[in-house]
Parts: sequence; C-alpha cells; structure tokens
Amino acid sequence: MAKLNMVQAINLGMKQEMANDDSVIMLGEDVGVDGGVFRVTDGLQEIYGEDRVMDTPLAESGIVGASIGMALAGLKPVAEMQFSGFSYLAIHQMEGHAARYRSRSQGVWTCPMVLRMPYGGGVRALEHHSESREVLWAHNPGLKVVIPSTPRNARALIVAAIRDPDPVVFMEPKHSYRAFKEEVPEAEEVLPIGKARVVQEGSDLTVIAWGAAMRTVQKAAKAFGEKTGKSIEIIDLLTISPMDTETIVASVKKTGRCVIVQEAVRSFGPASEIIARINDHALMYLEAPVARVTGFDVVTPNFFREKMYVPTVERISDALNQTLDF
Amino acid sequence: MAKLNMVQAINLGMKQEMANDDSVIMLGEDVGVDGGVFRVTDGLQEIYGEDRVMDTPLAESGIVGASIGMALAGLKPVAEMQFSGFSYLAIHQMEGHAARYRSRSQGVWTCPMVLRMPYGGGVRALEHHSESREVLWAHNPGLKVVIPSTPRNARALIVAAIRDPDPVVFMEPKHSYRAFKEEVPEAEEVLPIGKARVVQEGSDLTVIAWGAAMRTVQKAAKAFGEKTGKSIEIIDLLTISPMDTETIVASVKKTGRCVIVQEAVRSFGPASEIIARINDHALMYLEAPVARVTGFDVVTPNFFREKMYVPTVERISDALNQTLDF
Amino acid sequence: MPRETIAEFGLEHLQILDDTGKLDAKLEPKLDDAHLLEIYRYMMLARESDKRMLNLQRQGRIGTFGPSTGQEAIAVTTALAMNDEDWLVGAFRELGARLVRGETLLGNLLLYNGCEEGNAVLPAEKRVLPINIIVASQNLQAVGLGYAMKHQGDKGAVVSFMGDGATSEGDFHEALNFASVWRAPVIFISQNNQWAISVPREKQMHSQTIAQKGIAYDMPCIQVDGNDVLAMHVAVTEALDRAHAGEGPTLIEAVTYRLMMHTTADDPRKYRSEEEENEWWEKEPIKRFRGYLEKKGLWDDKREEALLAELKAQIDTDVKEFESRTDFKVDAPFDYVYAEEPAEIAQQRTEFLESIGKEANHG
Amino acid sequence: MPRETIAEFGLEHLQILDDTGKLDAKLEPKLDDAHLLEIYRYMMLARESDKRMLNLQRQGRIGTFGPSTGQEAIAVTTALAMNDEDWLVGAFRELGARLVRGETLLGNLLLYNGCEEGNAVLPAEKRVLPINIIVASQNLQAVGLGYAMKHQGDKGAVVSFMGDGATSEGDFHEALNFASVWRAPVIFISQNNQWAISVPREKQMHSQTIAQKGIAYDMPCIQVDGNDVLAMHVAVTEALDRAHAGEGPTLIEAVTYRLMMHTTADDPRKYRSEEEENEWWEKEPIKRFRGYLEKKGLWDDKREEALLAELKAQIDTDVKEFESRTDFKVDAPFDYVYAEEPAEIAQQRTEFLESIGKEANHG
Ligand SMILES: Cc1ncc(C[n+]2csc(CCOP(=O)(O)OP(=O)(O)O)c2C)c(N)n1
Ligand SMILES: Cc1ncc(C[n+]2csc(CCOP(=O)(O)OP(=O)(O)O)c2C)c(N)n1
Ligand SMILES: [Mg+2]
Ligand SMILES: [Mg+2]
Repeated sequence: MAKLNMVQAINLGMKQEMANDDSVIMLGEDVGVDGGVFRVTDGLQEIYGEDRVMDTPLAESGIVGASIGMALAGLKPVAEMQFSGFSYLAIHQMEGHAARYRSRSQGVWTCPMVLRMPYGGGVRALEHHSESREVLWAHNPGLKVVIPSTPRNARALIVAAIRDPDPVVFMEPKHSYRAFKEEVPEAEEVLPIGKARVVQEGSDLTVIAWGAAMRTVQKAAKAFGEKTGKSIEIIDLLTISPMDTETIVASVKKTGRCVIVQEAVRSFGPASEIIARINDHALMYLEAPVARVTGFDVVTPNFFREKMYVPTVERISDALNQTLDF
Repeated sequence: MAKLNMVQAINLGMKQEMANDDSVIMLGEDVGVDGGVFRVTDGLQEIYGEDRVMDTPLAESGIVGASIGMALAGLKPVAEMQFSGFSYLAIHQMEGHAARYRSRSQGVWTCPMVLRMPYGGGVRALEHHSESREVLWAHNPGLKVVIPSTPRNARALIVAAIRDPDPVVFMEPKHSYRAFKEEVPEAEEVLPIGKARVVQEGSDLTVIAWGAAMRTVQKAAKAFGEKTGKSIEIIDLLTISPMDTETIVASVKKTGRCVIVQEAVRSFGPASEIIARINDHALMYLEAPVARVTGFDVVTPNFFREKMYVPTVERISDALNQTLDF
Repeated sequence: MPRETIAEFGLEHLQILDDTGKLDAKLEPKLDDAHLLEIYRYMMLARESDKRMLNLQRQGRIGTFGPSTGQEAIAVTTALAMNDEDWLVGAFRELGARLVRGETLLGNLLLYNGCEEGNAVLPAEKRVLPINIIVASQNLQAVGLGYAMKHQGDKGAVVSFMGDGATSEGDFHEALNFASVWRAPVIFISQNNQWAISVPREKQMHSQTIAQKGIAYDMPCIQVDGNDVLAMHVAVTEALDRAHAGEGPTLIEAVTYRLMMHTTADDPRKYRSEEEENEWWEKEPIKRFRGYLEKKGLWDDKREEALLAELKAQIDTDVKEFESRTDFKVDAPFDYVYAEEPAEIAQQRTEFLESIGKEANHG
Repeated sequence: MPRETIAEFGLEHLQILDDTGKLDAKLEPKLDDAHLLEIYRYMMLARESDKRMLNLQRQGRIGTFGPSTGQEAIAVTTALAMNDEDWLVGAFRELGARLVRGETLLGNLLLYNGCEEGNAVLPAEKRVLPINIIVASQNLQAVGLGYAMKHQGDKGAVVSFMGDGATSEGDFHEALNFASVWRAPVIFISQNNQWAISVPREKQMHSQTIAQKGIAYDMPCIQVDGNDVLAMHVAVTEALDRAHAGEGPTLIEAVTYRLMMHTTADDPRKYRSEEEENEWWEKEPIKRFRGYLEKKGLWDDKREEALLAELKAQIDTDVKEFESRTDFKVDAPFDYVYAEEPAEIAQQRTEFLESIGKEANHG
C-alpha cells in the first residue's frame, strides 16, 4: 500500500489495465510525452509506446470520434479531454454515436470506451476551466457518468470504467487531484459502477454529494456533528448515471431529512434528479424539504470569485441547520 | 385574424420582425430558396433577399459561431438548426460564448440571438430526428429556453425571442407544426419570456407540460375530467429556463397534487427541476408524490417504436388516477 | 528566402468512359467479365430497389429515405473493389455498396420503417457500419477503425463515404487531419452530387473542386467522374493499394448527380429545374456502362430482361418477408441501453408494460 | 477528359529581413520612421509586460497566463497596420496587438487575476473582442463580424488570430469555408509557433505548411516569416487591402516560435530541449528589428535605455493600480447572467448575500 494522490491513483489504475489488456489505448491532447497537463497519464507512453499512448491533434470531436471507431474495432480507448470545458465540442459524438451504437444495432455493435475529463473548480485557471456540467452527459441514456471522490475510489472506478462494456464518461474533480493522499493498494481493486457508497452512517439527516464536494461535506458534517451532536449519514454518489436510487431512498427513509451538495449550477442539476427520486419513493418520509447547496445559476465565475460560487462549509452548515430545524 | 398552423404562425412572426427591424437576419441550412425543410422560413428570402435570409454551408458550429459574431456586431441573427438532433455540434458555441459574453465582459458585450430548432417526435423520420433534450440548453445560465405549444403563442414568443437582449434557444415541437390551426391576429402580439400560462384552472390537481405534450395533456385531462368530475389545472410552461417558479408553486399550493408530462427522457429532465422547486416552496402542501409521465430512459427509438416512448393519453390518465388516489 | 514559391500542387481529374460512350483505351482497367457483370447487376439492383422503396414510401408502408439513383457507380464499383477485410463506413446514400457487402433490401426496409432491427441484419464481423446520419461524423469513426487495423497489424483498409455538403462540417476536416497524421488506411470518398438538399455546391464551398481539399493535409487526392465505372474502379483500386501497403489515406471526389429528391420528404422543384436534372440523366452511370458491356458483347436486351425479372423476384421476396414480419418486441428499446439493465430502467420497463397491459417479460 | 491535371496551386513564402539582418531592399516596405518606432515600442512593451506578469504569477499575485515572448512581431505589426474600424479577434497570445488597440496592462492583470473586470476595460466601440480560450472558436465569430460589416456597408475588415494547433479544430475549417463562401473581409493569421503545448507541429498536421490549407477554400494564402516585422507588414497590408476592397478573406501563416512556456502552468523541459529554444532565440524578432532600426540611424543604446525606463514606469503604474483595486463587487456574477434578473436568480443572490452575512444589495 502506498499513499497516493488522485492523479497517481488514476495513473496506477490505468497503468495496470494497460498491462492486463493489450487492447486498452490512451489518446488525447498532450497525454504522451507531457503525461497530460495534470500528469494523469504520466509515464505511460514511456512504458507502452507511442502507439498505445497517443498525442493527438488538437480536436475534441476528432479524439472522441476516432475513439468510437477504435471501440467498434475491438480496442478499448481511454480518451482524455484536457478540461471538461472543451468536451462540449464532442457531445454530438457521444450523444449521437457512443451512447447509441448498442441500441441502434440491437446489440450487434457496442462502444466500450472511456471519456476522461478533469472538471470543477480549484486551479486558478482561465475561463472554461472550472465548470461542473455532469448533467450534459447524464441526460443521455446509453452513457454512464462516474465521478470519484478519493484516490482509492478513483483507482477502483477507472478500472471498472475501462472494463465496462458501455461508454463511460469519467469526470475527475480536479480540485481533488492533489488535495490529499490516501492508501491505495497495489493489488487490483474494482468498484461497481452504479453503486453509491454510504461513507458515514447516521440517523438524523442524509447528506448526498460527489466529487470534490465530498471533502467539504465531510468537514462540514464533522464540525456540525461535534457542535450539535446530530448524527449525519453521508452518501457519496460515485455514479451520477445510472443513479443508485436504492441507497438514496433507504437512507432518506431512515433519516427523513436530506441535504444535497453539488458544485454544478443549481437549476437542472443532478440534485434535482435526486429530489425527484426521493419524491417518487420516499416523499412521505420527508420531515423537511430536501435542501440543495449548489453552485448558483450564474455563468461560472473566473477564479477570483470562484469561492462565492462553489458550495462552502458555511453554506452546507446553514442548510444542515435549516433542514434539521424545519 | 387568420387560422394558421404553427409553421405559418412562426413564419408570420419572423416576417413581421424582419419588416420592423433591419438588423434581423436569418441563416441556416436550406432556409433560403427552400424555406427550411419544414417551411418555417418559407417566402422570407423572396421578400428580404439573400443577404438577410441566407443558406449557409452545412456546418452547425459555423452557423452558430457566425451568428454570435453577427450579434456582437449589432445584427440580430435568427439561426436555424435543421433538427435539434444536430444542434449538439454547436453546444460549445452556445455554452462557451453566447451564454457568456455578457458575464465575461460585465455587460460590455451582449449576444442577442435566437437559435431555432424543431425538436421531439412525430415525423416518421430517421434517427436523430425525434429527441427532446431541452435540458442540454437549460442547464446553461445565460441562455433562455423557450418552447411554444400552439400557433398563437409560438408567434408571440418568437417575436419576444427576437427582441430579447439575451440569447434564446427556441425549440419548436415539430409534432405540433401542422397538427392543428389556431386564430392568430395579424397585429403584433408578444408574450413575455419567463412566464408560464395557466391554460385551464382547476382545484384538484395540477398538470404541468410544454410543447407537443400540451395537446396530449389537454385530451387526457378533458376525458378524465368528464369521467371523474375532477377539476384539473393545466400549466403550459412556455419558458423552460428561466423557469416560472411562482406560477407552478401557486398552483401546487392550491391543488396539493401534481403531474408533470415531459417528452424528454425521464432522468435529469425538466420535470426533475420542477419537482425540486415544488420541494423547495410547496413540499408541505403535497398530498401525493409529484408524478412524472415522461419519455423513458432509453435511446429515443426510431419511429416504429416512437409511440412506446412518447407520453400517451393512457399513461397520463394512469398518473392522474394514481396521484388522486394516493 | 524572399518572396518565393515554396510548394506547388497539381490536381488530377480521371475519366475513362465518357458520357458519350467514348473509351480511353490506354486507361481502361483489365477487369474480368464476371466482375464487370457483377458491377452491372448490383447497380441495377440498387436502382430497382430505389424504385420499389419509393413506391412503398408513397403508400406509407415505409418512412423517409434518400434514394441513390444516379450515384450507383460510385458505391457499387467501390464495394466490389474492396476486400472482405476492408471496412465499409457509409453515410446514407450508398445502398449499392451495402448490397454488395451482404446487406439485404429487407434490412433496409426494416430500417426505413423505423425498426432498429434493420441495423442488426449483418454481424459485426462483416465490417459494415450502419448508416450514419450526423453528416460527416462517420469519417472520424473511419479513422478510428483505420488506426485500430494498423495497430492490430490488420492488412485491411477503410472506405468512408460522404456527400459534398459533408465537406463543410468540422468533422470532415478533423477526420482528414487525423488520418493524414496517423497515416491511417482510410479512403475518403465524397460523392459530389452537386446538391446538399437545396444548397448547390457553389454555395457550399468557394473552391472549384472538393478534391483539392486534400492538399490541406498533403493527402493524395483526385477528382473522378463518379458516373464512370471504369474511372471509379481505377481510382479506388489505386487508393486501396496504397492503403493496404501502409501508405496512408486518400481523398477521392466522385463527381455525380443526385437525380432524385434528397429524401422522400423533399421536393426538388422548390430549388432546381427539370432541365438541369435532364442534362444529368444523359450522363447517368447505368446506361453508360451498359453501352460499354454491349460493345464488349457482354450484354443485350434479352439479358437485360432476364436480369430485371430476376431482380424483381429478389426484391419481391424481401418486400414480402418485410411485410410478413410480426416478431417485433415492443419493449426492445429497454434491452439495449446498457449491457446490464440498471434498476431504474427495469422499473420503467415494468411501468411501460403495465401501461400497455402486458406482463413484464425481460426476455 | 482522361487523367489530366485540372488545377495547379502555388504557395509563396515571404521574408524581407532575415535572421542575420540581411534586407531584401526590393521588397522593403516604405514605412515612415514614426511607424517603425511605434512597432518597436509596442514590441518592447509586450516583452516587458510578459516579464513582469511572469514575476507576478510566480509570486502568486496573478493566476495562469500564456506569455507571447518571441511572437511580438506578428501581433504588433498587424495591429499597427489595421485601421481603427477593423476588428481585432484574438486567441490568448496577442498581448502586443491588444496593447496597440488600447487595452492596458491593468486590464490584463485583472483578467489573469480571475476578474471579469479585465474584459470590461475597453468599450465595445473599440472593436476588440476579449480573449478567446476555446481554441479556434473565435474564427467563426470573426466571420460573423465580417459578414455583418459587409452587410452594413462598413468598409472595415476583421483580423482573427489563432495558433498552429488551432488549425486542427473543426471550427478552423468551418470558419475558412464560411468566410470564403461569403467573401467575408477576414484575415486569418495562424501564429505557427511550432508547438501546441507539448505537441510539435509535425504531430499536429501532416502538411508541411499551414498556409497551404487555404487552397482547400480557394483562399489567398501565404507563409510569412513571423519574426520579420517587414514581411509581416507587407503580407498583412496586402490582405487588408484586399479585404477593404471587398475581395474577401486571406490566410496568413506566420512562422515563429513560442520562446517560453505554454502557460505558467507548463514546463517545456518535459518535451523539448533548451538547444531548440536557443536556436530560436537567435531568430527572435525584437533583436532583429532593432538591428534594422540601428542601421537606419533610428536607434541606439541610449534610446533603448530611455525606452526601458519609460516602459518600466508605465508598467509600474498599471501594477500599482491593479494592486490597489478593492472595488470588487462580490456578487457581480449575479448581475450579468441576463439583462433582466429572473426571480430565481434574485433569490439566489439573497441566499448568497445572507450566507456571507451581508444585506441584499441589487446595485
Ligand atoms: C450534422 C447534420 N446536419 C444536418 C443534417 C440534415 N441533413 C441531412 S442530409 C443533409 C444534406 C447532405 O448533403 P450532402 O453531404 O451533399 O449529401 P447528399 O444528401 O447530397 O448525399 C442535411 C443538411 C444532418 N443529417 N446532419
Ligand atoms: C477547444 C480547446 N481544446 C483544448 C484547449 C486547451 N488548450 C489551450 S491552448 C492549447 C494549445 C494551443 O496551441 P496553438 O493553437 O498552437 O496555440 P499556442 O498556445 O501555441 O499559441 C490547448 C490544447 C482549449 N483551450 N480549447
Ligand atoms: Mg450532395
Ligand atoms: Mg502553437
């Protein structure tokens, strides 16, 4: 076991899968010699060569469209978008093809590929480098959307994504890339896609989050628990789509109160879907409205004002208070 | 007053706005001589010339990107995507630029443009011609998303969209293009963007819908009302984003029960956001879970199986029953 | 180095059998009779299939489709020049090539009736992708296939078809650039049928040819008379040979004409004249090629009659089979969203089946 | 028409003042002294600004930015050849052009400090778009601006900058195609600095030049030594004259080198050698141009010293102003989503202001 940050952990998972399976190949802008602008593919080209770790021309639709062709031909492409903010140039390839080949051909064709992308705030970079738009992928049946929150689950989920028989959009919370380290076993670990994880059991209130917000939630919950003695259950969604309704509903039925924390803009975000599912299956258990702590419905500000946009410990605490006091 | 179908009504609105305002120009694939594949721009090139009604090369990002430039220069472009299924090639232009110019420059630059597109089922065409993905636009602050449901409101809303100082995605339910006619006054009519409309008052249950589903809802509600004597309130959303929470909440507070009908796939659809807002403002008024009658979470099937996908009178009636019986 | 020419590029046009039937014997490819007759047979099959489908569509028995009448030489000649290991990637106007590669009219009828079953007729091993409707997007898949072949040490190549309008899309450009950088064995064939729905070539692009767009990528490129079977055969064979030998991609502009409507939902009278269409009917490929076969003593009226009868019987069989199909699973869309069914989808399937009064059956 | 060459295309390269200081007097443009000195001054201002910004970034006083050191000749010469009515559309490596057009270092410091205020320094009338980060997407806006000018009977032109990597994007292609079809008055300038982050030109494209990509659109195109002020001036002026005269777009490849890191977040030692960088330092534009000025008797060490002092003072003023700014409205993002504030956003603003313990103030 080594203590790894998320960048190293994803790198480890990919390195091992490339060793396990010759058909796994990586492609994207600067993923080769440079090892990716965040170094997630660092060293892979040296080991596996330029044919399996490819620097592509600067064209997102090109990267994704070519990956689809590779997947149809039996390879398992893992494509990187340099930032999620540039992945929208390839939505038509994912919505129009990757998500559809299985349905389109009633199973004759399948498209097992992974589309990796760093997303969310936290790097003091320019415009387009801080958005959280997981819904743009999640609203497309045929795609899976996975978001890890720690080095260890990131490693176990990237392996699952590569092995998945369907296209997976793998969104990496870049704020968590180097924020902390965690023990990650050298030996293979795989987490199932489509399963949320209860990271802390509790009985008074459920908090649901994913990605970088998990750490803020844990901080807020710890302080809040210590101060109020309230018992908070925390769920890490891990897969945005298909969503694990069961775990969410079981928890809310138990606690009767729920706060959802998302970095995406509020309206039409994942939290709305979670609320809809609670409404479907646990409405009568609710003792207070489900609270949403989210990015605001604004154009994601540049980094100088990022803090006003991203959910903070304070805003989460307020929501916990209000939901418990309701 | 003439009886017009929705195609003729939108055409009328655009024709009048082009006469009112020299800076309004139309562009898109086949919008000129051909008048658009659905004939929505029919005759406009003859009146206003090739410089104001332009057949473009076949490139969606090109159409939208050029429209943004025109808007920055003071024109008011109304761009057509031939089908919403091809609009995803231009999401990066809308998400990345049209939605952002005002914020990016603290109001120095603005981007008043309309992006029109037929969407939804109903024309027995090939793949990509039947989807409802309004959320892919609505989840982007800075964009407005408008969906008319009848010839008369379509005309009044396209005029509002053209005059709006911000970019508007105007989604036309193609199933309603020629399905029915309505009296449309020759004299100018404008409906405010951002306001839903109560099309039928009632006290037992609220149904919320938009676009082509409105007609199905009205049929279902009529039959249901006649059979059960229940009093159903019907809300036509008209603007998806920014959403008119007030009208929704007032109605649900009154009726305590709500069914939402959307043609989009269920998960992460507009109905989820509506439920989230009901949760925020009217949870304690609910006497039953809000029901969603939606397209299923599948790849939108080709037209042979379209009927299984699109909400039907039967599925709406079932939901009304269940929600009232809860 | 002051103001100085640093590069020069030439562009070739290839025609062997012209529209008056005149043959350039020096350039004539040595094709055996069986191959020539097969080309003719498949062109005729495609043409007759179009007629029947148009009929069915007008009667409401199938939905919208795009006829390929007038463009048969390109698709058929190309497909017959390919090896079985070569991939066929099409847009939506290459019926002849699909038929050559083993697709049936039945599959096409199913597809144009809105049944996904129509894309499930050929197994993946046959290396024929389903039709691609998002204009130009298929070219990138072709590059991915080509790279995969190269990577796997596979000797084949990929042929990727598109229209003239398709060359305006960003995906066209990205595909040609990727293919040239990766030296991927892909032959891009742009069927320049002069129109993209109502938009004529000269409003689509300012360049006089599509072929010259290859120069942007230092990619071998050529303009070919797409209504000339012999020229198409030569150009495609050269490109395939290069691809098979590891020498990378080629761009072929095949000049032709869309003799009919864009799709059955379109009315060309809105935007072009009958005279223009008639001029191009004079240059259409089947008549021209039949003249060539006749001169070679390979064809005559009797053989034509026999072929037509045979094709009619074949088409009848497919149409009959199509109309007798009843085994359509109503909840099939739930089956193919993912390999494994998530709980939410299982529940929605149940909801659906209950709504139509049937038992859940996860068959 | 058998196998026959139907078109030929030549490609020119332009250099007037080479990297050894040798001048091609026949091609030398007749620029007055003031203009020459202005070019030099703005190149120096851009270079010195880069140095200061790098300093500030290393101290954490601003965020990531991309230096343009080594590429100043392209941006500055171009901007000084333009009229005020011409539009400037940039990517993110044209600081010199922005300074010429009236942007201040202050604006850039604000922007690179993550403040939208940095894009609000110049009024829209100045016709300078904010930086564009989505690679190549700005070219389409340039085409739209160009069309609008033409449509409104405006005599101006649009200059649109991009990198070499940018030519791989679909938007590059769509923009050049639209511009050529519409005969829009747009000059596309690709700053070929040999690298797109870590990807060298030869992995970006298979073509030997970027200029030849213009042939795909029958668009006038030329490769220019982008480190040669005189060549840049001639090429841009020709292109602007054509655009102003209604003769449509031009593609200019300006060959240069990114002498520093891609952005401050990048480490070139991962992927290229110091030797390569040193070779290009020999060809850099400022030294070369200074030699030209000196030969003309327009420059010497004393004048250099004075200029440096002057620029330092100017930069100091902007940095001081930047560091003294405190008037940042914390809830500004709510102000600019739409012209009119929807109820939901008003409510979220209140929620936000309450969370930070302030009163709602919709100022
Ligand atoms: C990306 C995209 N945009 C628009 C369409 C609608 N559309 C279908 S075919 C077509 C014209 C295609 O023209 P061309 O490439 O010349 O092919 P042809 O139909 O002439 O064979 C258009 C605009 C589409 N299918 N995909
Ligand atoms: C669409 C898009 N993809 C990726 C990026 C990330 N990125 C920023 S600059 C850059 C390289 C640009 O190279 P080039 O066009 O040569 O310009 P240069 O930086 O050399 O000036 C990349 C990949 C981006 N900004 N936009
Ligand atoms: Mg065509
Ligand atoms: Mg570069």
